Amino acid sequence: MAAVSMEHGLILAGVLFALGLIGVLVRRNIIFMLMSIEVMLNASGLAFVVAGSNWGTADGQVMFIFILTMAAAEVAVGLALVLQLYRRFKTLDVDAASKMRG
Amino acid sequence: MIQSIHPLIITIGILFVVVNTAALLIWLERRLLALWQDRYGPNRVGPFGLLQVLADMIKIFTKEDWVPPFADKPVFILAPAVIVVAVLMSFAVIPFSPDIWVVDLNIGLLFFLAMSSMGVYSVVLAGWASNNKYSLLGGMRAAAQMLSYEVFMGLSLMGVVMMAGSFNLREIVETQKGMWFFIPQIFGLVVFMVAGIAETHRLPFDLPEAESELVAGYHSEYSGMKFGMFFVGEYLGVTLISAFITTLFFGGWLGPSFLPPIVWFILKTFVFICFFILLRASLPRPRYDQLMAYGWKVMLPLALANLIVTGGIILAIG
Amino acid sequence: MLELLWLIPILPFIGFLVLVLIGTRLSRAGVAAIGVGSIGISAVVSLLCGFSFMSSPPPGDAFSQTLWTWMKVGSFAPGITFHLDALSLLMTLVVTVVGFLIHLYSTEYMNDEDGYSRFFAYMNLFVGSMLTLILADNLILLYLGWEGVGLCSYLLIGFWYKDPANGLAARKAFTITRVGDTAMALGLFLLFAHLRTLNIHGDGGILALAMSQWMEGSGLAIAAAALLLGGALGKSGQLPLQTWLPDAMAGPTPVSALIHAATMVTAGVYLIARTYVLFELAPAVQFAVALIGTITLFVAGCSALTQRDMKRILAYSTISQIGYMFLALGVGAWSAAMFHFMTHAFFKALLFLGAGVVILALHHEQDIFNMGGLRRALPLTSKTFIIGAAALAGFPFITAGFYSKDLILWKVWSAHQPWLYIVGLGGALLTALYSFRLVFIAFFGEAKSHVVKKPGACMKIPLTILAALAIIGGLIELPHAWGNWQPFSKFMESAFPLTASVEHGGHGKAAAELILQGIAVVVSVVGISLAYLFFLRKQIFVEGVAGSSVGVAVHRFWFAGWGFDWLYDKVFVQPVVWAARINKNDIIDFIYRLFAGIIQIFHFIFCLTQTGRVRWYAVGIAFGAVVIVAMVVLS
Amino acid sequence: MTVVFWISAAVTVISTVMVITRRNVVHALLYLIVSLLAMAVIFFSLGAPFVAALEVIVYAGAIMVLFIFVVMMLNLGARASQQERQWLKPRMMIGPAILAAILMIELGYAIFAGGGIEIITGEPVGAKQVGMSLFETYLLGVELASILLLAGLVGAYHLGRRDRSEEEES
Repeated sequence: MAAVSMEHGLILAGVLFALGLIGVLVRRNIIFMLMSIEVMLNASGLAFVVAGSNWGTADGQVMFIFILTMAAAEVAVGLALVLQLYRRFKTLDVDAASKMRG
Repeated sequence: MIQSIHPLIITIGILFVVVNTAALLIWLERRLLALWQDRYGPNRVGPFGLLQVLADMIKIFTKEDWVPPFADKPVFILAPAVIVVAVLMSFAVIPFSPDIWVVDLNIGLLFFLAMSSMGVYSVVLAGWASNNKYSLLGGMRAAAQMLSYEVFMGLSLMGVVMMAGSFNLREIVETQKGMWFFIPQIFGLVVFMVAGIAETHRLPFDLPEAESELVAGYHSEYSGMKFGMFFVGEYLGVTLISAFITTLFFGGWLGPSFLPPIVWFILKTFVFICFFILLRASLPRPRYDQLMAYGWKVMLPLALANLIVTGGIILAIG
Repeated sequence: MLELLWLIPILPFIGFLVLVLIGTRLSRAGVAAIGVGSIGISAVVSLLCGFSFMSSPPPGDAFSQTLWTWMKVGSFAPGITFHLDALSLLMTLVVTVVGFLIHLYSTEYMNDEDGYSRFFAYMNLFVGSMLTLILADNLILLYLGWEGVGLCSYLLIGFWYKDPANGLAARKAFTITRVGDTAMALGLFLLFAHLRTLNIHGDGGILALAMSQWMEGSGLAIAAAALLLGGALGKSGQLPLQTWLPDAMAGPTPVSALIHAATMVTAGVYLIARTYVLFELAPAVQFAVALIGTITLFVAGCSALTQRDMKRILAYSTISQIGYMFLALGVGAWSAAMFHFMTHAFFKALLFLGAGVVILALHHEQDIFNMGGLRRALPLTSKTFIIGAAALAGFPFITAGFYSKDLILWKVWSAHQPWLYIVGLGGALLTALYSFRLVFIAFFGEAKSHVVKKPGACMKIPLTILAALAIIGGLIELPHAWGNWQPFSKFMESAFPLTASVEHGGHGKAAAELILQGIAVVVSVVGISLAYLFFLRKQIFVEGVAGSSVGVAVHRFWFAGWGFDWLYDKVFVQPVVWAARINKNDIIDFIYRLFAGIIQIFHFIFCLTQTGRVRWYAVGIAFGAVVIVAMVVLS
Repeated sequence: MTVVFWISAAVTVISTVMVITRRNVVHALLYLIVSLLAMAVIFFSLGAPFVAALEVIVYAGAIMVLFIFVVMMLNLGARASQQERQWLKPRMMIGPAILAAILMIELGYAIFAGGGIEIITGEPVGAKQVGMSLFETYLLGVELASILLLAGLVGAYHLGRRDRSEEEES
């Protein structure tokens, strides 16, 4: 019972976040990028929940709910963008959509 | 010793009963449909054709378990397992009687919703993994249908949660001692039933597997025991929804004391199972757009209105 | 009955709101019903109020109604208060009745145009603002109405906004009247600074306070009166701010009839009459009013004689006639001015509406030299038009214009201003000349163009009614020499209680008055005869005069309205443009441009980082995060 | 509970690694779902059952289904996997991995520099407390979140709509 500490939880969150970051940077397929972003969001949510349960308050869970809400909105818009991207360029390569360069 | 084994016995017992009920339902449905459609149904094998179930099982277990070469093999195999697992997990939180349950979870209702949302994957992945356009279409329909109906399935139950003040199913049953919730929550019941039919994609909402349009939809490519798992999964789903209607709206094990609580529970559940079969016998299948429009334009507002009114009344009284 | 007073200005506003909000969804009939109906009901209410006011005059011959307090800043708390006395009643009646007739006329005139509901919305807003102006109990509310009518004037002059010229004309009108309005606003500040109130009437009003606190001819009184006069000049198109009015004819003809002839342009006259005490306290300014009126009436008369555009002739004649009103105000003949205002509203609205019929009939042809012989094609229109022109020219005995103009000239003479009287008489000759020049060229002679559209009932009824009013309108006030029948003056004088009693022509002067009348009759008849001779019989003579080198120059000078536009362009516009041009590259601009340049350089640098590759952005964010976390950890 | 935490933590990390290395979108999504479910178990073990349920219902049950739905709509087949093979070269991992490693080292330093290790008791904080906190302390946040959802809804609808010109083409 004694071995789970806040530090362990936070390190787990950090590892997941780093993995998500690697995913975003490595992947060229926009769907994979979105998934990696989800991983990152989840990791930050985990950090909040860990901290919240460390102090025995509901605040961490509330923040996680907010993150959840944001993720839902982000995914809805992001997937709509994926569809548009695929319609326009017939590919999921994010680098294809680089016309907005300065 | 007996103390530590007790939960295990209960768990195994419930599993056994539930799975066999599902198998029996195959026979029951065929008999009842035949009755309502004025024919005999299976009546040759054994008394009243009861052994038909056994015959079917033998047949289905011995069939060749074939995976199409063009399919995505791991997902193809995973898909049918998901639905059975998800539904069986949901039975864990149901209190069958005051002293028969697997786990007394204080977020029991949410657990049920979580598991039913997992059930979506079975159908969707099956449709995708079959690599067949009809299956894919069926899978997509299923995804949209179940995602939509899940929304107000959850909403319809929140009225019950408000009245009971808990997600714990045992507490919900206990609070129904004065009045079963189907009276104050009649709209919640209606919405939950409709959503339940859609979640288990039973007729009339079996659009994902509509034989006439989609050649059985997501399970076109399945055969043998994998198909059997979809089949059993469907009957398990019917049993699960009926059990939940009983628990949430009709007082669970509560009833006059001349029968033990577990019998009351089984009786009530059986009534709702028969009701589901009756629905299949009597209602035609809607068009897909009608199904979605019905969900978003009728059921969702109804569920929201029910929620608001319930909340208002609880505030006014309490 | 008088309690219904608030309905009079409110109804047009309601009509405006309805038309603005749902006007585009209504049918044309519905729009017309609301637009005309609101003014019609307003006219009925004002007639009822008028009867009630005259049959049983309220105490003090004035009635006030406070709806609510508009705002409250320190001691300054103007109310939304309406004040009805003889002066405002007359104005209200004229505005609502003439306005109603013109609205009725417009339903047919505008029928083929786009923006039907927009037109009626603006017209209703105009009438509402005008009534607010008239009925206002304090100068600030009056100023609200004043600016409201200015706005509507702008909107309606530029009604056909698709032609840039119309927009330009609207802008010109707005800008020039703004010059006057600025003066007026300063006048209001001055009055408030010294009298601590802007209420007009009552014991605490500016009239009574000015009377008791200011000496006659004191600097304050002169300044206040002069500033208010500035506003009046701008709104009424008097010299030197008259140049916008001829261009304002770019708007639809009913607009010209309503705003730029019958009602709004007389707001200046009304303002001076309303604040008459200030002008009596400043005789120099009052004389300036008379002088400006006289010069204006002569200058505008000359210009009217040379115009080719039917509506511009009428516009110049409007300026000229308002000049008569100013002349009357300048010699203290308040009721004579208002009398001429009333008759002018009738016959000038009639003339404009008649001109509208002609313009529509000839498919938007406005040049009178392309007309001719319309007498046969448009019988009723030409009859009423001739009546209107006769009233304008002061045709003796039977027309309203004769009585009102004669009254003004008689008052000028009896105020011992012979020079002003002579110029006014000359103006009367000019009036007769140009008005019948218009009639003879446009309605007599050979037909030069084909009539494509005959007026319908909605156009004929207002014409007929206005023609009748243009004849009988003068009979409510007969010259003194003809007996003691002057109900109008008596009625009006109740609105000017603080004035030194206006000198009535005594019996001893009856002979002089009769002689002057004879002169006026002769001038008018001679003018009309000359017009007949020159413009119908012996056009060669006119062409000869106009063709000579002097004639050409004078003609061009007069045609251009005495070159005021040219003058203003040279004196005001071009110096400003020149100053703006040479100041274009000044030092302050350089500093700003330096900033802009630096930012632009940064912009180009940062543009290079914008590769359009999302993952590079992500790398940037991640790198930034690493750096920031490192800073936090290591600090 | 400790054992549960460590097992599910391991599952989470492994399946997340699988997510960022799979070539097949659906397989990656399945691993992501596994990762989320394991995360829910972690939440449960940390004494946050309500959030654990939400994680499954909303994240795994709704958001991921949306992903799968889109993948199915685009119907990415073997060709997409082939392309992923081309795009996903091992040496591309080096740079991001170094960056992430630095970040991890920094975070680890920041976490452990604090000193004493605090033990999480895992006392459950139930749905009721979360709800009270949401609708009392964080009411404004709830309103903002609802506005955000509405904006997301409208935005997704607008973006997902086909252009009229495209419809004419097809």
